[in-house]
Amino acid sequence: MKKTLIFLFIFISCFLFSQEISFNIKDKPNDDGAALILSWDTSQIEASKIIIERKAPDSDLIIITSSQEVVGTFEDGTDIDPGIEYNYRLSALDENGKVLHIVRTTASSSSQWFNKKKISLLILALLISVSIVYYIFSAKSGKDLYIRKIGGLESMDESVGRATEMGRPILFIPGTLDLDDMQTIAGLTLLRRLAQKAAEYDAKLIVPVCRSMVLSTAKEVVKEAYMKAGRPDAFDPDSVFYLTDDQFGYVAGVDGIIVREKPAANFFLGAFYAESLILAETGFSSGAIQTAGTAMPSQLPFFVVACDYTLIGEELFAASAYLSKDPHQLGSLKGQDFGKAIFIVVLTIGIILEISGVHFLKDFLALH
Amino acid sequence: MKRKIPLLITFTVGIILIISEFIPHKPFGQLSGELEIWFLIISGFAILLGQLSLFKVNILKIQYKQRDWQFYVITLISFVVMVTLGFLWGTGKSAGMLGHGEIITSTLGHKPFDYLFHNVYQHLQATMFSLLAFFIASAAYRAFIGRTVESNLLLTSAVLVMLGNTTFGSLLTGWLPESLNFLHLPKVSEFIMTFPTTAGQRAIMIGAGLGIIGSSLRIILGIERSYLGGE
Amino acid sequence: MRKTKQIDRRWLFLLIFFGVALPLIFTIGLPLETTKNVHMVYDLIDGMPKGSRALLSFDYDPASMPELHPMAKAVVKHCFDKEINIIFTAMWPMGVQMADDIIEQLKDDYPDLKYGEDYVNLGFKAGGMITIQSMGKNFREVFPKDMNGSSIDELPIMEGINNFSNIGFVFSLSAGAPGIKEWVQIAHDAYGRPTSGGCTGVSAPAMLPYINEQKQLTGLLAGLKAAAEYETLIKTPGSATKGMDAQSIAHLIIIIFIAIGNINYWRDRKALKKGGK
Amino acid sequence: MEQFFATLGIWLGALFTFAIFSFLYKDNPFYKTAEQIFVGLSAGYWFVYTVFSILIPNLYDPLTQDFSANWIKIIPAILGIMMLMRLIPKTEWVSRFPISVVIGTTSGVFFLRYLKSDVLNQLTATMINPFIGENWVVIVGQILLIVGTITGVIYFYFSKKHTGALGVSAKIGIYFLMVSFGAAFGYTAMARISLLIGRLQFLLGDWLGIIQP
Repeated sequence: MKKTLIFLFIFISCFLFSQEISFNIKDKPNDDGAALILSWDTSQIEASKIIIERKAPDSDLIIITSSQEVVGTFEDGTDIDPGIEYNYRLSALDENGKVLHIVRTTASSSSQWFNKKKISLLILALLISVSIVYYIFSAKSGKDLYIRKIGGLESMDESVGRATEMGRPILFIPGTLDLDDMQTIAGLTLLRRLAQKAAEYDAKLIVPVCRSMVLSTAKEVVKEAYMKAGRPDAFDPDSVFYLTDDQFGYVAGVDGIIVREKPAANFFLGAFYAESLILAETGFSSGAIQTAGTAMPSQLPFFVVACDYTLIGEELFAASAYLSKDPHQLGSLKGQDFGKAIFIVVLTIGIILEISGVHFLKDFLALH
Repeated sequence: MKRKIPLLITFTVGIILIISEFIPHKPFGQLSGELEIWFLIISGFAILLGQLSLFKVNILKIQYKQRDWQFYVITLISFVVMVTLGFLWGTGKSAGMLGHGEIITSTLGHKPFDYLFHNVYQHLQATMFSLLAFFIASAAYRAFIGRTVESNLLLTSAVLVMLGNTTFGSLLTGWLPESLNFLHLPKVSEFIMTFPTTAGQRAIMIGAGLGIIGSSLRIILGIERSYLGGE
Repeated sequence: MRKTKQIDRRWLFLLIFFGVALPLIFTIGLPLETTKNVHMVYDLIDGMPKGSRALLSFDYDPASMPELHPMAKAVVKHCFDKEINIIFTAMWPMGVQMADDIIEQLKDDYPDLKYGEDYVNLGFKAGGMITIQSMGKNFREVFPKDMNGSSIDELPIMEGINNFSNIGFVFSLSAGAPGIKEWVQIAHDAYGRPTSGGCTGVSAPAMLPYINEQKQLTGLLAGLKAAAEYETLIKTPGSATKGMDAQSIAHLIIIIFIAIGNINYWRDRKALKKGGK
Repeated sequence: MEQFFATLGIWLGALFTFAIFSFLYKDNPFYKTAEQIFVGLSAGYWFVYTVFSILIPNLYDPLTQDFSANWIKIIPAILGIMMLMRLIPKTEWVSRFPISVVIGTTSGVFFLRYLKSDVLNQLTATMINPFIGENWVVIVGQILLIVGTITGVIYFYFSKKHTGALGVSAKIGIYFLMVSFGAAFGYTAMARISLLIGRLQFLLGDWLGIIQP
């Protein structure tokens, strides 16, 4: 009896006061249906705290959040499944913790198939992809593509020649990150070229690596290069070896190799962190010709200062196209250049619009 | 089969990941996270390959009594010691095969693995890293010579920023009147860092970004396949 | 390239060694002025209301301790002074100990602070970017327990934290990836929380583009100098302030050597021009 | 006893610090020893770390604790084992499957990540009205920022000869790159010296006790 009365009281008070408190629940847009957005406004009454509870079918009422904000929003993203109806209850309490009002509402979330916020990203992705693919195909069909000189790469022949002449090895470092970084893969592509040259000239190649997966891949790459050069017998599987996964442990090891083996040429091509300068300075003191290349903006200054040749940023990725003159790669490079052209054009338009006080382009692009 | 299927896998995985960025609906939204955990697991298995290579190369050096072969014995011993201690008593809160080793832990103050980590490994790491303080000085001395316009720019901005970063920079130009405040060395250094440096960094980021995008696309489309090795 | 005759670099090494060591022993106390990016961080924390909750992520390891530890200490101290509650996390495995060490150092200055109410250490989670992303969706699933294994439901400080929305600001002390960049991309870009951070000097130039109009980053503490400036701002000079003396001397040595190198080069060139004819 | 080992630890630390520093003078047996210990110890450390912090929490725990929810983790486990088949020359090619999954993931993730953070975000960040600023210094700076970004991007233009207007722009671009390299170098000097300060604080403080740590 008592319970019924209390229930009735709550029910009536809800009915009476529901106008004074607004409590709205919306589905969170552009998601997988795992969240609802709750918003409330209790400015009409003098509540000092609100508590929001939720009840899913076949389970108990649980507290979702509490807040001291009079007007607020909350994203409920805990155990929400799309398509299920949830009952929410907002209780407004006074400073003594006494319930002033209760509001109930129901809501369900839904999941979307397209994230509308990412439309600018999609457009850009399509534009760049299509232009790259287009240029690749047009290059394949025999269109002649120009590529400007990339300074750092002239050194490759020079280095291999020097190493052969001096009877000293060539050291190659494919960066210190794993295969889940594009720079490592770009470095390995260049390793293939270098290994082929080394095989042709009969120069010794040393490739210490600091990741096991890079070890496997680098071995394959070098082996293939020796085969391609027609000298599979000259391939020494232990010329590609693992030191340690540790950044500085690896550097200590490589430094040791540099001072003891005195390579004629060092190549540092891939992703580098702080070790860049330790390697380059030790390499310099041992008198090697040094070529470096990375897309890590923070390490480029050190390579530029301490090495003889440096591939800056994108040049690392363009290098294999430059060396191979392979139409596919040249085409892709042309497509990337198209991307740069788009960048400059859109940027110029955007700046002009910003100066004239129109912000729509920037807002559209910033939405993602 | 040995080459086509891997290329097909790369293509499928790459495309699905790109598309999933735009589809919040399950299971697409969670894919990239799950695949990155896969990467960790695969590389976790692969680490064994590295360890075996380390072993093999060092044992060969010792076997053939190469120059300094004694030192490679040290490599192997330190490796074996570290791994054994790690697996016997674990590290931090993870227990090893013999549990937590309370007695030995209370004697050493740490688990044996952690003891070596804190007292040897960490110091080696920090000292190796600190060699940079010397190398940055020697590289600056050797390379910052004003031969060309480029090297003059390199040199000037480096020296200005270095001065601005120290107390001498503020002392040197602290006497400047308010109207010439923009020539105050810390201000100059901040200006160089905020504007031209940001511009340079941004240009590199954009170029490298496009380079990475192009390479990714080439790999997904199977044009770039050198990572697979042998024909 | 013709090489100018140079001084053996080992002399330079020796000078640098003593140039750094001596000021550490005999403090000079050179004056210091504060910069804008440091002020922005200070203002962000200073403007936070009492009792708000901050997420401090320790994304570094002992290798970067000399640079990041002093600023971590200064920032945590500032938060404690302002009665901001701190949720410590780590995206680097060793970050947990780093956070612990800072708490340990400050414990005696703040005897009233209670674990679980005023601060909590949630420990390390692997996965970087993905983990941060999941925290934005469901914080409690990523960190169901704190470092000591107690459920976060029992910790008052964690009440109502289901994602980033009840977090006042995010501050990452970062020595690389995952670090500030990832936090900016998720906590700020995706969830709109004010995000700030401290990083090593070397990664600073790459972070600066994020301090922009959209305030992807609200200020930045870069390297030891920023830490020393922060110590000045919160009026508690510490180890960073001391280190700055050593910094200034070492920088001076480098600059002098650059000058010597250039003078040698010009003299040689002149001699060459004269003698070469 | 604990005290003894704590002191021993500090002495070990100091010893290895000097061993590494000695490399600055020249290669010597102390450095060689420290180097080899470093390589061996760290390789061992990462091995143990991988097992305890990657394989156990990401693979072993999910599979043993709740198999039905995590059965999908069997796939990476199989791929991991395929990776190990490299050890037998005959089955070496099998490792291409896991590698292709890894590379596919990398490509897919990187394609979008860099499009967002390095292209789109930098585009919007540069899209500013340069003439709004607190004073003329900022306005000049913002103009430099825009000019530097655009010319810098032009420097990376590969498919046209750098002559004429393009050549001039590319030249200006490389100037900006050089200024930025110099500044970043100068800026980093501080960070690197901090590391040495850290080491000396250990030697002078923890080890010798001359200064307060």
